[in-house]
Amino acid sequence: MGDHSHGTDEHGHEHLGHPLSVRFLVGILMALLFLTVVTVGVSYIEMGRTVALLVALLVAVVKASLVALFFMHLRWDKPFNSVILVASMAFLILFIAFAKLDTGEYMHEITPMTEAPGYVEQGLKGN
Amino acid sequence: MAGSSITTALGDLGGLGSAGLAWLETRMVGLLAEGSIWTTGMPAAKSNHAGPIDSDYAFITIICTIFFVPITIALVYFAFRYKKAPGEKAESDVSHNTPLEVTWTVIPMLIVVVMFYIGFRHANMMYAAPADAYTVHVTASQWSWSFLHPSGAQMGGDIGKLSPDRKARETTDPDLGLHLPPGVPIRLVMNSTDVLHSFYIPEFRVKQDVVPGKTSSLWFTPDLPEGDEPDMYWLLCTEYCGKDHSNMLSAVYVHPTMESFLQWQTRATALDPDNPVESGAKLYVRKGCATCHSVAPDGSGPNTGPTWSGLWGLSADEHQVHEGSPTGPKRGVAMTGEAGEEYLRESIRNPTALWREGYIQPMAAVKVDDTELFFLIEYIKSLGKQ
Amino acid sequence: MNPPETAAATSTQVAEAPAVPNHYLNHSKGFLSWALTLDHKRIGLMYLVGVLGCFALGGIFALLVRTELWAPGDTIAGMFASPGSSPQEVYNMWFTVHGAVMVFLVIIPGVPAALGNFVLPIMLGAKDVAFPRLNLGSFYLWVIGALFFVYTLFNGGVDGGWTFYTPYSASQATNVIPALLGVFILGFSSIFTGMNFVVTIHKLRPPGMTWFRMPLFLWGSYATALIQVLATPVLGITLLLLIMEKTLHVGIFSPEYGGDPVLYQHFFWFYSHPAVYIMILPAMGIVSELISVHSHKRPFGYQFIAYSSIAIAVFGFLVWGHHMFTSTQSPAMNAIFSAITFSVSIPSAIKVFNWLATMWGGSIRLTVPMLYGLAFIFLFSIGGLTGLYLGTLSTDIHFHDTYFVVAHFHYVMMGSALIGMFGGVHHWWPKMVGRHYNGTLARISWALIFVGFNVTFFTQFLLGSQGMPRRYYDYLPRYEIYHKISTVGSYMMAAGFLIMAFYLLQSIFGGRKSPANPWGANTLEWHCTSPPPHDNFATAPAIEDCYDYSGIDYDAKIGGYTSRANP
Amino acid sequence: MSEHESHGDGHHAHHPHQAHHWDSMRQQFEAGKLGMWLFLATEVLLFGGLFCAYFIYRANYPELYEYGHHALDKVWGAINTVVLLVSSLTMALAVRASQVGNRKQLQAMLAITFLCGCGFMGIKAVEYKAKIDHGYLPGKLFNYAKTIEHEHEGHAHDGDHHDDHHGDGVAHAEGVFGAPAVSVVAPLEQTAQAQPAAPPSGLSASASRVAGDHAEHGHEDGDHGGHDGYLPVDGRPPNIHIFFSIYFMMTGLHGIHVLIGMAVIAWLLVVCRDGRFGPSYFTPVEIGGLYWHLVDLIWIFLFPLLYLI
Repeated sequence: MGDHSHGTDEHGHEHLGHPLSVRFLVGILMALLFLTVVTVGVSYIEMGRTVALLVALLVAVVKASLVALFFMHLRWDKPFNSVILVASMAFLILFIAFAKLDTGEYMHEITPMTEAPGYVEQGLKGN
Repeated sequence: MAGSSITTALGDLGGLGSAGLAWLETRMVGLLAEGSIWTTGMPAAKSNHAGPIDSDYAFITIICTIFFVPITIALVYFAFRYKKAPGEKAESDVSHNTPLEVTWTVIPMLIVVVMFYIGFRHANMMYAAPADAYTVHVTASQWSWSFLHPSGAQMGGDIGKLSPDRKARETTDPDLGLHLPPGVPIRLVMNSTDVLHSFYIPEFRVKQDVVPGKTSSLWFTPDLPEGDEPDMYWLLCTEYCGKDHSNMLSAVYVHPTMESFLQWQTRATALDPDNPVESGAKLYVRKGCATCHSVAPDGSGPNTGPTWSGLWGLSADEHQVHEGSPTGPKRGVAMTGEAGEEYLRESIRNPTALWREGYIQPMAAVKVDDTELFFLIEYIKSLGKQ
Repeated sequence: MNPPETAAATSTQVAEAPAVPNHYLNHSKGFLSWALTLDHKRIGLMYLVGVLGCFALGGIFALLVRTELWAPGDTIAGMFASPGSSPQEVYNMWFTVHGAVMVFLVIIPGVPAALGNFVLPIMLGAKDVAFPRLNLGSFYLWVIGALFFVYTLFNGGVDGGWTFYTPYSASQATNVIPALLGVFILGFSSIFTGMNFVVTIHKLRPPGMTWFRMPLFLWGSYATALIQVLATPVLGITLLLLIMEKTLHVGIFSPEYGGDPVLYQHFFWFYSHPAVYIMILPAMGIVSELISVHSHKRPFGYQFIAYSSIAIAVFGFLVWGHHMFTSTQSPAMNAIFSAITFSVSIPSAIKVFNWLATMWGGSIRLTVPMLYGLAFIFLFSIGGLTGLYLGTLSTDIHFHDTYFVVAHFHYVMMGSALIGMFGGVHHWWPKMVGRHYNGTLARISWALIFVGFNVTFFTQFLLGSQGMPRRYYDYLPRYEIYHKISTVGSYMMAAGFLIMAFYLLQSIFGGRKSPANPWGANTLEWHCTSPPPHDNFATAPAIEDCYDYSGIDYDAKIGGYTSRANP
Repeated sequence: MSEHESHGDGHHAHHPHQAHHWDSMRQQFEAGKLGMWLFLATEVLLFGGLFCAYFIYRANYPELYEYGHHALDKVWGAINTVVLLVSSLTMALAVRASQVGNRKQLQAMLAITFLCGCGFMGIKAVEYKAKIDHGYLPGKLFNYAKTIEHEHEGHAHDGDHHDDHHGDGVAHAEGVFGAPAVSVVAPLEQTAQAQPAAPPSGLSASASRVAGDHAEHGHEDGDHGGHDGYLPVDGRPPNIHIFFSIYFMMTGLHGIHVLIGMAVIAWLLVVCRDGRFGPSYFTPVEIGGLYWHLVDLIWIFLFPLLYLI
């Protein structure tokens, strides 16, 4: 966790933040809006499920990183804050990947409850 | 399930390992064999899977002993050898010793690699059943087992009962339960009609969850019985499934000869058209009705479902039912004549359409052909109010 | 999160260099001074009281369960069955409540929230945790969560086992939803504690307290806190999904509506396996302290122990599938999870060896905390080694969901996590209340607990390998003898804990006053008075090597130790 | 690795907002931010469970999504995305204003952000209303009859039946984004015909059977209302209700977070009047901002995953 503090001036009333220029922030918004148009536009083009998913995710990731880096100041923050965000993402991906790997392996053999012997006759159980 | 790319890949990787392992096992064959002191604690080994699993058990037990005994000795010895009065300084101020620490990191690492591999290899043997296996379709529902054989013979489980002296659990009827032919691999294809259950026979070292909405399977080859009587084992449910989880047992029989198995099969399938009541009584146990419905005049026995004793002949006010669910609209159904029979037919084939007043446990529909249905209804009528 | 200006309130009551006997207990008086305190020590103490209370509650249910299992068939459950219910249902509620209370109300908050809150900031040399208000908040979340459990108890109990597997939990009619909400709230209590500790350790280390000068208990707590923050939210969403499944049939977990029950197990264990390390890691940290302090020798292989804590925390996220080897999980995932599981066993083994090496050549005092430390090493070795049987794919098929598993996790959760916690309680008790407990009684109770524990649970290994399934109200007579032995053991333990309750309470009123440093430790909490002053340290303490015992001398007059460095 | 906070300044007058256990405002500020980031991590993982459910069901039953997302209105979705992105900018500007100690601007920006939040929730309400009217609801609430009826009337309208879900609200939107609507119909009709031919993995055999005996006795006893969502009828994949369960749980949880964020902003608006925020102390604004941005961040993923593909 390589974060080291910036030191403090003797009166403790120093600038803590890192004010960004308005033009810069508006620029980021423009980029985000542009990417939104892109992702909506792309969704009208016919392409395979997987491709569509990947494209959408790619754009979303770019947008997300813009927000995180500049609106949320990660770009100028202590690295450990980014480490936390990345770590949470990493564990999430890991979770999804393992669960998917498993369900993917057996889903094909899942028979819905209605297949179970005597179930069809029984009809869908009410509650 | 088996033959997944990753599994096979690991298998190939293990090719080398298996050579070394074969060597290891030949060295340790005495120790790892069934019934050696290192398999103490395990139940009798009665199937083809028991050998490998017990030898893994023995191997791990040996390793654990090798680690545990010295640790304990060191613990006690140090505690007294270095016991000192308050204020005395420690004899040593060593803070670390990298070679030593690396050693006791690397050695366990190597050991667990071997351990993983043997477990992996033996578990893989248990996934795919041989092609020629004898397949039984097992249905688990709260809280009973039902076994459907290729011959069409269907049997409910035998949960047995505690002997009066509370010293043994006795089977109730030798024809009930899971009957297996000798000497052939058995494949069980399992479904659940309600919640998770798990199929477990300790002596066979097999366990597999039975998952609603999924078809799971397992296989094993039981050992041949020594005598000319069938060997009896208890099948246990090991996945918590509610109220009577601990009573979700069944007797399992391995027949000594094909003859005795076929004799059972004949008994299990035979129905006497000229004697519908008696045939209905047979179906009552085979189809598993006996696990929930009592037939004793005094109403003793299972009470999960309404008793059949005195059911036929009830008047509409005595026999109230709810439509659709235990809390649905209520009305009376007279258990007489055509209407009564119609009600019984519906309640067997589509049990959740009408719920008897005071009973909330849903019942799984029973697969019966029209003849069987006729026999069952005749049987119920025979139990009616005189 | 704790807007700092809110903390301004406390800065008014900051104690100017506190003079003994002004300490955190008598610093301010009245109910509110406790109910609204922002002092981590008071919050820790309140946690400790609550946790021990719940431990008693869970213990009572454990005894009921053991008594019921004295013989096959109905033993006592029948007496508790209301007209509507059957003995089985009563028994099922007992073990469900026992499991849920012990896991969610006792073990998980036990060491981090109770002992951690009290000790961590002082050990670190900080005045308080980073977010005192959040700390108080998470305590009240814990209380609310506990109230939900109490509600379910008085409202007919809850069924389904503490794992609440679907579809049973989604289909049955007991108080599952209140219980789940309780667990959900407890989860957030645990998350906030974890956040607090991570930030405290990052931001409140005084100059000189570098990462590798931190006492090992702090390393344990830090690893724990990371898990609490990263794993617990998944439990939260899992419970919400389950509640949705129950109320709306959303069809994620219930096959009846198109869902997948095994997916629930993935969701549940993704939290609940790391949760096992939430329970054990801080206990390991405590034991590292106990062994070093009471052997008056620096921990052997400090860095290995520190790193292994982090390693366990990280690997702990990758092994949840080993709870599902027979759940129809695919063979490929079984293999992967089994392999990673074995890799977790290594750092645990390292710790055991390091503790032994720490004792070697030390100056050992068999104090009560040390006895608990030794008990921990013994029991944890058994718990850890029996884990190998369960991590091995083939043998696990036989042992899964039998009493072997029950015995294994009791050796790890109770024999290790809780014994470690009680070791910590006995170690820091003089610091907390400023008085000593009766050593003789403490040793008797320790012996009863230690022997009773092994009688109870080692027997269950035999039961398990014989094939006795868990969560059974009734059982085959062939298991009866083991159950009888096990039940006897549980009564021995109960006796031990009763004695403990007695001498701990008695010590508060009649106990001999404790000096600042009764054990000859050198970590910072022993440098301030017993009990510590409200603000822990008048001035930022001088940070020295906290495992250097050369400067610590015994002073018979005060019956404790003094430090040459800061007298 | 190691990190030394500067403790040198124990002597100077403490800032009014500096708590007793901190040595400097910076230390306190950094700690607050670190704490917030840890909290955001937990939020990511909280939503993570839902994303996991989303991806697993998407991977194993894609037909649910193929069918389901046509019931959502990507126009409203896009508008909401823009609203949220703009609010993110204004929030960032609010933080900036507090950093440079410009109170007027701070208040203005917070107010705009708050209004954007209201707008977002308003549009969500419109969307939910349409779903409820047409019976596209989670789990047992899913109303077969309504949805089918709605879709048939949809087919009556030649082509543009997917934008038609929201009556006037979208009729106007349609005027703006009308063109694309037509092209969307093709895939829907495909799925409509394709379904029986290319059944969902493993499910259809039984499913159609159930549909069969549902047709027989399903309708006369009315108590099946809640369950029709499980049945494949008119080319609808079985268990279609799962898609709407996931949709409502994800957007619902997100909506709750938006409301919490708005509450935080409202609180900031109240307390910032005394001009307490300035270069040396603006932690609450910064932290509130981080939370709001995270809400935005999550929507950035929800929008394409639910509406577009």
